Amino acid sequence: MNIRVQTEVFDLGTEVEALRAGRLDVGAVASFVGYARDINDGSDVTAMTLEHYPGMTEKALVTLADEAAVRWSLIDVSIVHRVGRLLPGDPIVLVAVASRHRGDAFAACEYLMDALKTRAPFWKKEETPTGERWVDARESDAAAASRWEAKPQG
Amino acid sequence: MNIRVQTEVFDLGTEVEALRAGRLDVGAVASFVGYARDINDGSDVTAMTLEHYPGMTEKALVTLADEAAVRWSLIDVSIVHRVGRLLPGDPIVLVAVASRHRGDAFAACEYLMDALKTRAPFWKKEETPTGERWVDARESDAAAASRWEAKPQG
Amino acid sequence: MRLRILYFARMRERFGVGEESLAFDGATVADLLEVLRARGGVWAEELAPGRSFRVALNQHLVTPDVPLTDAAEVAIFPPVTGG
Amino acid sequence: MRLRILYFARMRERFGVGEESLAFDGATVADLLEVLRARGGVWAEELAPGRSFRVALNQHLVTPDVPLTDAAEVAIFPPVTGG
Repeated sequence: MNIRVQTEVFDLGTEVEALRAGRLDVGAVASFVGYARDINDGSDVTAMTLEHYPGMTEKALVTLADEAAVRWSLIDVSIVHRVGRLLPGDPIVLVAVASRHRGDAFAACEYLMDALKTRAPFWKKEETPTGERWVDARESDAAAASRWEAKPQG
Repeated sequence: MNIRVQTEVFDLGTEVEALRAGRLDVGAVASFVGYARDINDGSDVTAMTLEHYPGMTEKALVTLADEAAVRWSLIDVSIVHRVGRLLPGDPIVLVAVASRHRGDAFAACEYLMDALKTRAPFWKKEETPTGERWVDARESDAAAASRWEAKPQG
Repeated sequence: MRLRILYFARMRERFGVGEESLAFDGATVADLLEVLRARGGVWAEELAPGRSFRVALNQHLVTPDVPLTDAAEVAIFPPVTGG
Repeated sequence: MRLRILYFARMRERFGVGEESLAFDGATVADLLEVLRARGGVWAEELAPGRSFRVALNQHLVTPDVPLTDAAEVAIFPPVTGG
Protein backbone atom coordinates (compact mmCIF):
# COMPACT_ATOMS: atom_id res chain seq x y z
CA MET A 1 0.00 0.00 0.00
CA ASN A 2 1.36 3.39 -1.03
CA ILE A 3 -0.36 6.41 0.56
CA ARG A 4 1.19 9.87 0.19
CA VAL A 5 0.23 13.50 0.75
CA GLN A 6 2.63 15.85 -1.01
CA THR A 7 3.04 19.27 -2.60
CA GLU A 8 5.04 17.87 -5.55
CA VAL A 9 3.44 16.80 -8.80
CA PHE A 10 3.06 13.04 -9.37
CA ASP A 11 3.34 10.99 -12.54
CA LEU A 12 0.60 8.48 -13.34
CA GLY A 13 2.82 6.17 -15.39
CA THR A 14 5.48 6.04 -12.66
CA GLU A 15 2.95 5.35 -9.91
CA VAL A 16 1.24 2.55 -11.83
CA GLU A 17 4.54 0.93 -12.76
CA ALA A 18 5.61 0.98 -9.10
CA LEU A 19 2.26 -0.49 -8.10
CA ARG A 20 2.52 -3.56 -10.30
CA ALA A 21 6.29 -3.96 -10.56
CA GLY A 22 7.37 -7.59 -10.40
CA ARG A 23 3.82 -8.87 -9.83
CA LEU A 24 2.97 -11.19 -12.73
CA ASP A 25 -0.41 -12.01 -11.18
CA VAL A 26 -1.63 -8.46 -11.83
CA GLY A 27 -4.13 -8.64 -14.68
CA ALA A 28 -5.78 -5.26 -14.18
CA VAL A 29 -4.90 -1.75 -13.01
CA ALA A 30 -7.71 0.78 -12.78
CA SER A 31 -6.60 4.30 -12.04
CA PHE A 32 -8.03 7.74 -11.63
CA VAL A 33 -6.48 11.20 -11.76
CA GLY A 34 -8.41 14.30 -10.72
CA TYR A 35 -7.30 17.64 -12.19
CA ALA A 36 -7.82 21.28 -11.24
CA ARG A 37 -10.30 22.80 -13.73
CA ASP A 38 -10.37 26.39 -14.95
CA ILE A 39 -14.06 26.74 -14.14
CA ASN A 40 -16.23 25.58 -11.22
CA ASP A 41 -19.84 26.34 -10.36
CA GLY A 42 -19.96 28.80 -13.27
CA SER A 43 -16.97 30.93 -12.20
CA ASP A 44 -13.49 31.16 -13.68
CA VAL A 45 -10.94 29.64 -11.35
CA THR A 46 -7.40 30.98 -11.68
CA ALA A 47 -5.84 28.85 -8.94
CA MET A 48 -6.71 26.81 -5.88
CA THR A 49 -5.09 26.01 -2.56
CA LEU A 50 -5.53 22.64 -0.88
CA GLU A 51 -5.36 22.53 2.91
CA HIS A 52 -5.34 19.29 4.91
CA TYR A 53 -5.12 17.94 8.46
CA PRO A 54 -1.62 16.48 8.75
CA GLY A 55 -1.68 13.19 10.62
CA MET A 56 -5.37 12.55 10.27
CA THR A 57 -5.21 12.68 6.46
CA GLU A 58 -2.83 9.74 6.15
CA LYS A 59 -4.81 7.73 8.72
CA ALA A 60 -8.06 8.38 6.90
CA LEU A 61 -6.60 7.30 3.56
CA VAL A 62 -5.12 4.10 5.03
CA THR A 63 -8.53 3.33 6.56
CA LEU A 64 -10.20 3.72 3.16
CA ALA A 65 -7.63 1.48 1.47
CA ASP A 66 -8.09 -1.15 4.18
CA GLU A 67 -11.85 -1.06 3.69
CA ALA A 68 -11.43 -1.54 -0.07
CA ALA A 69 -9.06 -4.48 0.50
CA VAL A 70 -11.66 -6.18 2.71
CA ARG A 71 -14.43 -5.59 0.21
CA TRP A 72 -12.68 -6.62 -3.02
CA SER A 73 -9.89 -8.97 -4.05
CA LEU A 74 -7.00 -6.56 -4.52
CA ILE A 75 -3.24 -6.92 -5.00
CA ASP A 76 -2.19 -3.37 -4.13
CA VAL A 77 -3.44 0.21 -3.86
CA SER A 78 -1.82 3.64 -4.35
CA ILE A 79 -3.32 6.93 -3.25
CA VAL A 80 -1.44 10.19 -3.80
CA HIS A 81 -3.03 13.53 -2.92
CA ARG A 82 -1.44 16.91 -3.41
CA VAL A 83 -1.75 19.92 -1.09
CA GLY A 84 -0.73 23.55 -1.51
CA ARG A 85 -1.38 25.93 -4.38
CA LEU A 86 -2.35 24.41 -7.75
CA LEU A 87 -3.18 25.88 -11.14
CA PRO A 88 -5.83 24.77 -13.66
CA GLY A 89 -4.60 21.62 -15.40
CA ASP A 90 -2.54 20.49 -12.42
CA PRO A 91 -3.20 16.94 -11.20
CA ILE A 92 -4.66 16.89 -7.66
CA VAL A 93 -5.27 13.28 -6.73
CA LEU A 94 -4.35 9.82 -7.99
CA VAL A 95 -5.91 6.50 -7.02
CA ALA A 96 -4.65 3.30 -8.64
CA VAL A 97 -5.72 -0.25 -7.85
CA ALA A 98 -4.06 -3.47 -9.03
CA SER A 99 -5.96 -6.76 -9.01
CA ARG A 100 -6.19 -10.04 -10.84
CA HIS A 101 -9.47 -9.23 -12.57
CA ARG A 102 -10.82 -5.93 -13.78
CA GLY A 103 -14.11 -5.88 -11.88
CA ASP A 104 -12.34 -5.61 -8.53
CA ALA A 105 -9.96 -2.90 -9.75
CA PHE A 106 -12.72 -0.74 -11.22
CA ALA A 107 -15.02 -1.03 -8.20
CA ALA A 108 -12.30 -0.40 -5.62
CA CYS A 109 -10.88 2.58 -7.54
CA GLU A 110 -14.27 4.28 -7.79
CA TYR A 111 -15.09 3.43 -4.17
CA LEU A 112 -11.82 4.98 -2.98
CA MET A 113 -12.46 8.22 -4.87
CA ASP A 114 -16.03 8.47 -3.61
CA ALA A 115 -14.96 7.75 -0.02
CA LEU A 116 -11.98 10.12 -0.19
CA LYS A 117 -14.25 12.96 -1.33
CA THR A 118 -16.38 12.70 1.80
CA ARG A 119 -14.07 11.28 4.49
CA ALA A 120 -10.48 12.48 3.95
CA PRO A 121 -9.73 15.88 5.55
CA PHE A 122 -8.83 18.05 2.55
CA TRP A 123 -10.31 21.45 1.78
CA LYS A 124 -10.13 23.50 -1.41
CA LYS A 125 -10.04 27.27 -1.62
CA GLU A 126 -10.45 28.73 -5.10
CA GLU A 127 -9.14 32.01 -6.48
CA THR A 128 -11.65 33.62 -8.83
CA PRO A 129 -11.79 37.04 -10.53
CA THR A 130 -14.11 38.20 -7.71
CA GLY A 131 -11.93 36.92 -4.87
CA GLU A 132 -11.21 33.78 -2.92
CA ARG A 133 -13.84 31.25 -1.83
CA TRP A 134 -13.87 27.97 0.05
CA VAL A 135 -15.40 25.21 -2.04
CA ASP A 136 -18.59 23.84 -0.51
CA ALA A 137 -19.06 20.10 -0.13
CA ARG A 138 -21.24 18.76 -2.92
CA GLU A 139 -24.49 16.95 -2.37
CA SER A 140 -23.51 14.78 -5.36
CA ASP A 141 -20.37 13.61 -3.55
CA ALA A 142 -22.38 12.56 -0.51
CA ALA A 143 -24.77 10.71 -2.82
CA ALA A 144 -21.88 8.99 -4.64
CA ALA A 145 -20.35 7.86 -1.33
CA SER A 146 -23.67 6.58 0.03
CA ARG A 147 -24.15 4.33 -3.01
CA TRP A 148 -21.55 1.97 -1.55
CA GLU A 149 -23.32 1.55 1.76
CA ALA A 150 -26.25 -0.42 0.40
CA LYS A 151 -24.39 -2.09 -2.46
CA PRO A 152 -23.55 -5.80 -2.20
CA GLN A 153 -19.89 -6.80 -2.50
CA GLY A 154 -18.27 -6.69 -5.93
CA MET B 1 -10.70 10.13 -30.14
CA ASN B 2 -7.54 8.04 -30.29
CA ILE B 3 -8.02 4.39 -31.32
CA ARG B 4 -4.98 2.26 -32.15
CA VAL B 5 -4.10 -1.39 -32.68
CA GLN B 6 -0.37 -1.99 -32.50
CA THR B 7 2.37 -4.51 -31.74
CA GLU B 8 4.47 -1.92 -29.85
CA VAL B 9 4.21 -1.39 -26.12
CA PHE B 10 2.30 1.71 -24.95
CA ASP B 11 2.90 4.01 -22.01
CA LEU B 12 -0.02 4.88 -19.73
CA GLY B 13 1.39 8.25 -18.63
CA THR B 14 2.06 9.34 -22.21
CA GLU B 15 -1.40 8.30 -23.41
CA VAL B 16 -3.20 10.09 -20.58
CA GLU B 17 -1.15 13.24 -21.03
CA ALA B 18 -1.99 13.27 -24.76
CA LEU B 19 -5.67 12.70 -23.94
CA ARG B 20 -6.03 15.75 -21.72
CA ALA B 21 -3.32 18.01 -23.14
CA GLY B 22 -4.42 21.65 -23.29
CA ARG B 23 -7.94 20.89 -22.03
CA LEU B 24 -8.43 22.82 -18.80
CA ASP B 25 -12.03 21.62 -18.55
CA VAL B 26 -10.84 18.06 -17.87
CA GLY B 27 -11.48 17.34 -14.20
CA ALA B 28 -11.24 13.55 -14.34
CA VAL B 29 -9.37 10.84 -16.21
CA ALA B 30 -10.27 7.23 -15.48
CA SER B 31 -8.02 4.68 -17.10
CA PHE B 32 -7.53 0.96 -17.26
CA VAL B 33 -4.59 -1.20 -18.29
CA GLY B 34 -4.93 -4.94 -18.75
CA TYR B 35 -1.78 -7.05 -18.39
CA ALA B 36 -0.77 -10.55 -19.49
CA ARG B 37 -0.70 -12.77 -16.38
CA ASP B 38 1.59 -15.73 -15.73
CA ILE B 39 -1.32 -17.98 -14.82
CA ASN B 40 -4.82 -18.43 -16.29
CA ASP B 41 -7.50 -21.00 -15.53
CA GLY B 42 -5.07 -22.82 -13.26
CA SER B 43 -2.25 -23.25 -15.80
CA ASP B 44 1.09 -21.53 -16.07
CA VAL B 45 1.18 -19.24 -19.09
CA THR B 46 4.61 -18.58 -20.56
CA ALA B 47 3.46 -16.32 -23.41
CA MET B 48 0.40 -15.40 -25.45
CA THR B 49 -0.28 -14.33 -29.00
CA LEU B 50 -3.06 -11.90 -29.84
CA GLU B 51 -4.69 -12.19 -33.25
CA HIS B 52 -7.21 -9.66 -34.59
CA TYR B 53 -9.32 -8.86 -37.65
CA PRO B 54 -7.60 -5.90 -39.30
CA GLY B 55 -10.13 -3.36 -40.51
CA MET B 56 -13.01 -4.61 -38.42
CA THR B 57 -11.10 -4.15 -35.17
CA GLU B 58 -10.69 -0.41 -35.56
CA LYS B 59 -14.32 -0.01 -36.69
CA ALA B 60 -15.57 -1.98 -33.70
CA LEU B 61 -13.53 0.12 -31.26
CA VAL B 62 -14.72 3.39 -32.81
CA THR B 63 -18.31 2.15 -32.52
CA LEU B 64 -17.82 1.40 -28.82
CA ALA B 65 -16.27 4.83 -28.19
CA ASP B 66 -19.17 6.50 -30.05
CA GLU B 67 -21.67 4.60 -27.92
CA ALA B 68 -19.91 5.70 -24.74
CA ALA B 69 -19.90 9.32 -25.92
CA VAL B 70 -23.65 9.20 -26.47
CA ARG B 71 -24.27 7.62 -23.10
CA TRP B 72 -22.03 9.80 -20.90
CA SER B 73 -20.71 13.34 -20.95
CA LEU B 74 -17.13 12.80 -22.15
CA ILE B 75 -14.33 15.05 -23.36
CA ASP B 76 -12.16 12.43 -25.07
CA VAL B 77 -11.41 8.71 -25.22
CA SER B 78 -8.27 6.67 -25.95
CA ILE B 79 -8.23 2.95 -26.69
CA VAL B 80 -4.95 1.17 -27.47
CA HIS B 81 -4.84 -2.60 -27.97
CA ARG B 82 -1.76 -4.64 -28.70
CA VAL B 83 -1.53 -7.66 -31.01
CA GLY B 84 1.24 -10.21 -31.59
CA ARG B 85 3.24 -12.19 -29.05
CA LEU B 86 3.27 -10.94 -25.44
CA LEU B 87 4.94 -12.17 -22.25
CA PRO B 88 3.57 -12.22 -18.69
CA GLY B 89 3.67 -8.68 -17.29
CA ASP B 90 3.29 -7.07 -20.72
CA PRO B 91 0.46 -4.53 -21.02
CA ILE B 92 -2.23 -5.67 -23.48
CA VAL B 93 -4.91 -3.01 -23.57
CA LEU B 94 -5.40 0.56 -22.41
CA VAL B 95 -8.66 2.49 -22.12
CA ALA B 96 -8.60 6.08 -20.85
CA VAL B 97 -11.54 8.47 -20.61
CA ALA B 98 -11.40 12.21 -19.89
CA SER B 99 -14.46 14.07 -18.63
CA ARG B 100 -15.47 17.01 -16.48
CA HIS B 101 -16.70 14.90 -13.57
CA ARG B 102 -15.49 11.55 -12.32
CA GLY B 103 -18.75 9.60 -12.52
CA ASP B 104 -18.81 9.83 -16.32
CA ALA B 105 -15.14 8.86 -16.67
CA PHE B 106 -15.44 5.80 -14.41
CA ALA B 107 -18.63 4.52 -16.00
CA ALA B 108 -17.47 5.01 -19.60
CA CYS B 109 -14.07 3.42 -18.93
CA GLU B 110 -15.60 0.29 -17.41
CA TYR B 111 -18.26 0.14 -20.11
CA LEU B 112 -15.62 0.30 -22.84
CA MET B 113 -13.61 -2.54 -21.30
CA ASP B 114 -16.69 -4.71 -20.85
CA ALA B 115 -17.88 -4.02 -24.40
CA LEU B 116 -14.41 -4.54 -25.90
CA LYS B 117 -14.15 -7.96 -24.25
CA THR B 118 -17.27 -9.20 -26.03
CA ARG B 119 -17.48 -7.15 -29.25
CA ALA B 120 -14.00 -6.32 -30.55
CA PRO B 121 -12.45 -9.05 -32.76
CA PHE B 122 -9.35 -10.07 -30.78
CA TRP B 123 -8.37 -13.63 -29.88
CA LYS B 124 -5.79 -14.86 -27.41
CA LYS B 125 -3.73 -18.02 -27.77
CA GLU B 126 -1.74 -19.04 -24.70
CA GLU B 127 1.50 -20.99 -24.51
CA THR B 128 1.51 -23.34 -21.51
CA PRO B 129 3.88 -26.13 -20.41
CA THR B 130 1.47 -28.63 -22.00
CA GLY B 131 1.18 -26.82 -25.33
CA GLU B 132 -0.75 -24.00 -26.97
CA ARG B 133 -4.44 -23.31 -26.39
CA TRP B 134 -6.95 -20.75 -27.61
CA VAL B 135 -8.53 -18.89 -24.72
CA ASP B 136 -12.27 -19.53 -24.47
CA ALA B 137 -14.67 -16.62 -24.11
CA ARG B 138 -15.69 -16.19 -20.48
CA GLU B 139 -19.23 -16.34 -19.26
CA SER B 140 -18.26 -13.63 -16.76
CA ASP B 141 -17.33 -11.29 -19.63
CA ALA B 142 -20.72 -11.77 -21.27
CA ALA B 143 -22.38 -11.10 -17.92
CA ALA B 144 -20.28 -7.95 -17.39
CA ALA B 145 -21.21 -6.64 -20.84
CA SER B 146 -24.91 -7.38 -20.39
CA ARG B 147 -25.04 -5.31 -17.19
CA TRP B 148 -24.96 -2.18 -19.34
CA GLU B 149 -27.98 -3.11 -21.42
CA ALA B 150 -30.54 -2.68 -18.65
CA LYS B 151 -28.69 0.02 -16.74
CA PRO B 152 -30.02 3.60 -16.82
CA GLN B 153 -27.66 6.31 -18.08
CA GLY B 154 -24.85 7.47 -15.83
CA MET C 1 -22.75 -13.99 -56.22
CA ARG C 2 -19.15 -14.18 -55.16
CA LEU C 3 -18.13 -13.85 -51.52
CA ARG C 4 -14.81 -13.26 -49.82
CA ILE C 5 -14.73 -15.37 -46.66
CA LEU C 6 -12.28 -14.88 -43.80
CA TYR C 7 -11.56 -17.22 -40.89
CA PHE C 8 -9.85 -16.27 -37.65
CA ALA C 9 -8.22 -17.84 -34.62
CA ARG C 10 -9.21 -21.43 -33.84
CA MET C 11 -11.37 -21.69 -36.98
CA ARG C 12 -8.57 -20.47 -39.24
CA GLU C 13 -6.31 -23.12 -37.73
CA ARG C 14 -8.80 -25.97 -37.83
CA PHE C 15 -9.98 -25.20 -41.38
CA GLY C 16 -6.38 -24.74 -42.50
CA VAL C 17 -7.35 -21.61 -44.43
CA GLY C 18 -7.52 -17.92 -43.51
CA GLU C 19 -9.33 -16.64 -46.57
CA GLU C 20 -11.18 -17.95 -49.62
CA SER C 21 -13.27 -16.71 -52.54
CA LEU C 22 -16.56 -18.58 -52.93
CA ALA C 23 -19.26 -18.68 -55.64
CA PHE C 24 -22.53 -18.73 -53.69
CA ASP C 25 -26.14 -18.93 -54.87
CA GLY C 26 -27.93 -18.85 -51.50
CA ALA C 27 -29.44 -15.78 -49.87
CA THR C 28 -28.55 -15.42 -46.18
CA VAL C 29 -25.76 -16.03 -43.70
CA ALA C 30 -27.63 -19.17 -42.61
CA ASP C 31 -27.57 -20.46 -46.21
CA LEU C 32 -23.82 -19.87 -46.40
CA LEU C 33 -23.28 -21.77 -43.16
CA GLU C 34 -25.21 -24.73 -44.66
CA VAL C 35 -22.93 -24.71 -47.71
CA LEU C 36 -19.83 -24.70 -45.50
CA ARG C 37 -21.15 -27.43 -43.19
CA ALA C 38 -21.80 -29.62 -46.25
CA ARG C 39 -18.02 -29.83 -46.68
CA GLY C 40 -18.08 -32.24 -43.72
CA GLY C 41 -15.17 -32.96 -41.36
CA VAL C 42 -13.93 -29.97 -39.33
CA TRP C 43 -16.36 -27.72 -41.22
CA ALA C 44 -19.40 -29.66 -40.09
CA GLU C 45 -17.94 -29.91 -36.62
CA GLU C 46 -16.93 -26.28 -35.99
CA LEU C 47 -20.06 -24.81 -37.61
CA ALA C 48 -22.54 -27.29 -36.11
CA PRO C 49 -25.69 -25.68 -34.73
CA GLY C 50 -25.13 -25.07 -31.04
CA ARG C 51 -21.39 -24.40 -31.45
CA SER C 52 -20.31 -20.92 -30.42
CA PHE C 53 -19.10 -18.77 -33.29
CA ARG C 54 -19.71 -15.31 -34.70
CA VAL C 55 -20.30 -14.01 -38.24
CA ALA C 56 -19.39 -10.53 -39.46
CA LEU C 57 -20.68 -9.12 -42.76
CA ASN C 58 -18.56 -6.33 -44.18
CA GLN C 59 -16.93 -6.04 -40.75
CA HIS C 60 -20.10 -5.75 -38.68
CA LEU C 61 -21.43 -8.56 -36.47
CA VAL C 62 -24.63 -10.01 -37.94
CA THR C 63 -27.23 -12.68 -37.14
CA PRO C 64 -27.83 -15.69 -39.47
CA ASP C 65 -30.98 -14.23 -41.03
CA VAL C 66 -29.11 -11.33 -42.65
CA PRO C 67 -29.02 -11.45 -46.49
CA LEU C 68 -25.66 -11.51 -48.31
CA THR C 69 -24.76 -9.41 -51.30
CA ASP C 70 -22.31 -9.87 -54.15
CA ALA C 71 -18.68 -9.10 -53.29
CA ALA C 72 -19.47 -9.10 -49.58
CA GLU C 73 -16.74 -9.79 -47.04
CA VAL C 74 -17.92 -12.44 -44.62
CA ALA C 75 -15.85 -13.38 -41.57
CA ILE C 76 -16.43 -16.40 -39.34
CA PHE C 77 -14.69 -16.63 -35.98
CA PRO C 78 -14.94 -17.86 -32.38
CA PRO C 79 -16.31 -15.63 -29.60
CA VAL C 80 -13.77 -12.87 -29.05
CA THR C 81 -11.29 -12.94 -26.16
CA GLY C 82 -9.30 -9.70 -26.29
CA GLY C 83 -8.68 -7.10 -23.66
CA MET D 1 -9.28 18.18 31.54
CA ARG D 2 -7.18 20.02 29.02
CA LEU D 3 -7.90 19.75 25.29
CA ARG D 4 -5.91 20.65 22.21
CA ILE D 5 -8.34 22.06 19.66
CA LEU D 6 -7.56 22.47 15.95
CA TYR D 7 -9.53 24.43 13.36
CA PHE D 8 -9.23 24.03 9.62
CA ALA D 9 -10.16 25.77 6.38
CA ARG D 10 -13.06 28.26 6.60
CA MET D 11 -13.37 27.82 10.37
CA ARG D 12 -9.67 28.50 10.96
CA GLU D 13 -10.02 31.68 8.92
CA ARG D 14 -13.25 32.88 10.52
CA PHE D 15 -12.15 32.15 14.07
CA GLY D 16 -8.76 33.71 13.38
CA VAL D 17 -7.04 30.78 15.12
CA GLY D 18 -5.71 27.41 13.93
CA GLU D 19 -5.03 25.83 17.30
CA GLU D 20 -5.68 26.44 20.98
CA SER D 21 -5.30 24.73 24.33
CA LEU D 22 -8.50 24.76 26.40
CA ALA D 23 -9.31 23.87 30.03
CA PHE D 24 -12.62 22.02 29.80
CA ASP D 25 -14.89 20.59 32.49
CA GLY D 26 -17.68 19.15 30.37
CA ALA D 27 -17.97 15.56 29.20
CA THR D 28 -18.79 15.19 25.50
CA VAL D 29 -18.14 16.75 22.12
CA ALA D 30 -21.58 18.36 22.40
CA ASP D 31 -20.58 19.99 25.69
CA LEU D 32 -17.41 21.37 24.09
CA LEU D 33 -19.43 22.83 21.23
CA GLU D 34 -21.68 24.60 23.79
CA VAL D 35 -18.61 26.13 25.45
CA LEU D 36 -17.31 27.37 22.11
CA ARG D 37 -20.71 28.74 21.00
CA ALA D 38 -20.91 30.69 24.25
CA ARG D 39 -18.03 32.84 22.95
CA GLY D 40 -20.62 34.46 20.68
CA GLY D 41 -19.90 36.19 17.34
CA VAL D 42 -18.40 33.98 14.63
CA TRP D 43 -18.20 31.09 17.14
CA ALA D 44 -21.94 31.08 17.74
CA GLU D 45 -22.54 31.56 14.04
CA GLU D 46 -20.27 28.86 12.59
CA LEU D 47 -21.10 26.27 15.25
CA ALA D 48 -24.85 26.94 15.38
CA PRO D 49 -26.99 23.80 15.38
CA GLY D 50 -27.91 23.03 11.78
CA ARG D 51 -24.63 24.41 10.38
CA SER D 52 -22.54 21.83 8.55
CA PHE D 53 -19.28 20.99 10.27
CA ARG D 54 -17.36 17.90 11.38
CA VAL D 55 -15.55 16.98 14.59
CA ALA D 56 -12.58 14.60 14.80
CA LEU D 57 -11.36 13.19 18.13
CA ASN D 58 -7.74 12.04 18.08
CA GLN D 59 -7.91 12.14 14.28
CA HIS D 60 -11.06 10.05 13.85
CA LEU D 61 -14.44 11.50 12.87
CA VAL D 62 -16.89 11.35 15.77
CA THR D 63 -20.48 12.24 16.59
CA PRO D 64 -21.40 14.85 19.29
CA ASP D 65 -22.33 12.25 21.91
CA VAL D 66 -18.75 10.91 22.14
CA PRO D 67 -17.01 11.59 25.51
CA LEU D 68 -13.75 13.57 25.58
CA THR D 69 -10.68 12.62 27.57
CA ASP D 70 -7.82 14.63 29.02
CA ALA D 71 -5.13 15.62 26.51
CA ALA D 72 -7.38 14.71 23.59
CA GLU D 73 -6.84 16.33 20.19
CA VAL D 74 -10.14 17.69 18.94
CA ALA D 75 -10.46 19.10 15.42
CA ILE D 76 -13.40 21.10 14.10
CA PHE D 77 -13.72 21.70 10.37
CA PRO D 78 -16.16 22.13 7.48
CA PRO D 79 -17.28 19.15 5.38
CA VAL D 80 -14.27 17.98 3.36
CA THR D 81 -13.79 18.93 -0.29
CA GLY D 82 -10.63 17.21 -1.51
CA GLY D 83 -10.05 14.93 -4.48
